[in-house]
This record gives sequence, C-alpha cells and structure tokens, in this order.
Amino acid sequence: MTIPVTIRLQEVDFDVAREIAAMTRGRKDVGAVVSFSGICRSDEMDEGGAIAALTLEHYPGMAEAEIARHVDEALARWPLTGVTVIHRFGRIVPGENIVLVVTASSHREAAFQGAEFLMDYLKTRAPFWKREERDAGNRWVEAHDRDDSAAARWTKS
Amino acid sequence: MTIPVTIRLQEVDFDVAREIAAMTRGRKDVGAVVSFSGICRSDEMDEGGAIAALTLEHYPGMAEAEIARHVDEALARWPLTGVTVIHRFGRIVPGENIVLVVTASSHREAAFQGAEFLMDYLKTRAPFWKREERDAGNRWVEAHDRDDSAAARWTKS
Amino acid sequence: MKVLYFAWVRERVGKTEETVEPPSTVATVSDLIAWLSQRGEEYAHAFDRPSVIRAAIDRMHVKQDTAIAGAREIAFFPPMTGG
Amino acid sequence: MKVLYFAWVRERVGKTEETVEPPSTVATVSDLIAWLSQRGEEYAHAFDRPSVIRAAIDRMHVKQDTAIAGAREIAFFPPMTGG
Repeated sequence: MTIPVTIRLQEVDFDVAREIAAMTRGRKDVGAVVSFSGICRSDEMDEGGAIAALTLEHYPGMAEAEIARHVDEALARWPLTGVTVIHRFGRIVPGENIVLVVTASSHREAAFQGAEFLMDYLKTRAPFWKREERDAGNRWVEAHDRDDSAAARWTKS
Repeated sequence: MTIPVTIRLQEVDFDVAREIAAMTRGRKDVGAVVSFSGICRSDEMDEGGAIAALTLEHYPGMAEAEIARHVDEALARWPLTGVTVIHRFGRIVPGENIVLVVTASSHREAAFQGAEFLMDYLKTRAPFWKREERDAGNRWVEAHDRDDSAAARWTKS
Repeated sequence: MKVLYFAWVRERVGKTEETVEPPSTVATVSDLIAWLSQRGEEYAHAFDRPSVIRAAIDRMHVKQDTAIAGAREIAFFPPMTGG
Repeated sequence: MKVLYFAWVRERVGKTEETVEPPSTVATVSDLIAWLSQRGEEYAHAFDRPSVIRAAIDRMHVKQDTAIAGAREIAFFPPMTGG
C-alpha cells in the first residue's frame, strides 16, 4: 500500500480537521494520528512593542524539495502510514496558523517521533524566513541555537 | 492566567478540530498545539479473525481522578497553556476515535512532551480495559510490556 | 468495605461490586485477595494468578502490600489497556 | 550562473536574483561570497559576516567549502526561521 504524502506551500490558511481526517480514510491500519500546529504568537513584548504580524518569505522550489527530502527520511525511519506538511507563506497575523505537520501510524511512538523530527527539521532546514512587524518597525527573526540542538538529536551517531 | 484543562469520559465521538481550536481562543501566548488521536484499527488478523469492534470498560470516578492527577503532573513539568483529554468508553468500531490528547504551549517541545507523557500514562495507568470482538468471539486485550517501558521513561531517576 | 471488580476479574467473579467484611487478620491488599479466593470457585478462578491483579484503594492505584485499614472502596482489575 | 538572495541578504543586496560570471579562480561558495563582496557597498554589507551566511546550490543546502563548478543556481540567505 502506498503511503500518502501531502506537501503544500500556500498563502491561505489550512483546515487541520480535514488533514487529520484524510489520514484514516480508506485505511484499517491507522491507530495513531499526531498533528502539530504552529501558530503566530503575540505575547512577547520587546523594545519595538508586540508583534502585529509575521511575514514569511520562502525559496520556492527549494522549500518543497527540502521538505520532501525530510519526509522521505521520516518514512525511512518510522513505519508511518501517512504524512502531511503544510507551510504557509506571506503575511500572518497573531492567532493564525503558520505550519501543520500530521503523521499517522499503527502505533503512537512512530507518529509522535515522525512529527517531532519533521518539525525540528522544518525549523532549521526548510528555507523560510520570518520577519516580524512591530510598532517600532520590521525585523527579521533570528535563528535559535535551541532549534539547532533540537534538530541535531536526530542525527545518527 | 489560569490554564484551561478539559477532561471528559464519554460514549460519543469527539470533534478534534473543535478541541484544537479551543486551545488558542482568547490567548496570545499559544505557539504550538499538538493533538494525538488514538483510533480503533482492524488490520491485525489473529486466529479469531479481524476485529469487528472494541468495547471499552472503565472505572467511573477513578478514571477521571487518575487522568486529572497526570494532567496536574504534566502541568507541573512543562509550561503548557492548555490540556484536553477525552477518552471514550463503550463500543467502538474500526476507524472510530478512542482517545484524544491535545496540548498547547508557547513552544513546541513542551506541547510534544506533554502529549507523549499523557498518552504513555493513559495506556498504563488510566483504569480502562479493551475487549475485542472478533468472528470467533470476544477477548480482553492484554497489556503490552512496551507500554510499561514507555511510561517508565518519564519517571525521575 | 465495598469491593469492585472490572474487566475479566468482574466476569470471573460474576458481579460488579459487593460489600465484604473480612476478619481483622486480613491486613493488606494481598491478604484480601487470598481471603476472597477462598469464597468460592469463581473467586479462585478470578484470582488464580494474584501477581497479575492490580488494585486501587479509594480510587488510587496501590501495591498489594498496602494496608487496607480505613479503606471504603477497593477495586480489583487486570493491567489496564486504555489509551 | 544565477544567484538568488533571500531575507535580509536580499534586502541588503537590493535584488532578488541576478546572473553573474565570476572568473575561474572563484572555485567555492566561500570564494563566491568574497568575490560578490567586492562588487559594491550593498554586497559588502550583505556579506559582512560571511560565517552566518547559508548557501544552497541547485536547491540543496551546501557548506561554504563546496565547489561551485557546474552550478546553475546558487542561493544565499540567513539561517532559516520557518516552522
């Protein structure tokens, strides 16, 4: 049975429920579905005020290819029965979705591990860049060291 | 700000989308929502045939209390902004939902860890028992050693 | 005290709950299992492998060496398979 | 070869892409960064901390010591902040 993989980059929001429901449609071997939704926060004040919006820039062509490479790696490492990755680009206001990862498997460990792996890699390897709009102006978000260490834990030693 | 906790034991199905959406309502500090849906599978054949249905028995009163104790522990261990646990009981046919855990946090690590912790404990400590209906008759599901070891990894050493 | 049974322990005993008054020599959960096992074939069958039986006192998981003094509700059941 | 810029590298350079023909002495990604930096103030500003710049050749992440021979498309950008 082929493993359904969906990768989409889009400006519009996504429907988490539909993506989760798609994981079990027509299958009897799905016992666990994990979803991760990444959402635009606005609670952290800095000298520029609160975040009014994020704008996500991406590298078309490479972004899809890079996500596909990591989905393939996830499928090779865990017995997944389905994977969906949706990443938005463009302007996103607080409370809106940014990214969705949904993984399905017969067992919960694989679904959890696959989703965490994909999120860690999306953070550090997918060619997307966030720019914050605050009252005082716009600023590119800086990469976090903790995201690099999160991604590094999946490297085979 | 109080952390919204929802714990429900019910015979009817639940709406994953509504539970996920509730995590961000009226809050600005939610950056990550993880959902885990446990689903009734029917792909494993044994000498009794395929699973036609599961019946879940539970210990009313204790089940709610035991889940609440583990939710409290999750809240103490990770900076979660919301937790929802819904566990169904009664008869469930293949493809239907059994259990839902939704966790929210400012950061993805806490949301993932909290959800995994709660699922591991639900499997081994929540007073629920599954009985399978197969063509050849009914049988109580046996506990898995691997579920005990999954739960044990959260014990402080 | 009230005793509750769940899953295949319930099916073997043939009842969901009952009130029992064990003698004062029955001090721990493990003693209570041994005492119940003497009450008839159905109990002997339910508790024939005491080590696999799990117990809760007043809706908290306990080990079998826990004292039962003061317990209002004791439940016996197999290892849990929820989630 | 085509060179693409993203995020603040793009803003500093002032363009999203261009076609360049570096001399054959420009062998690696790191050489290309140094060569671009000489092209004007905007480039010098974009590449003023070369160690933070990430690169991709033909849509694959590469290290700066990677050879650029045969590359059709080289992209420069800051560390990624998606997800």
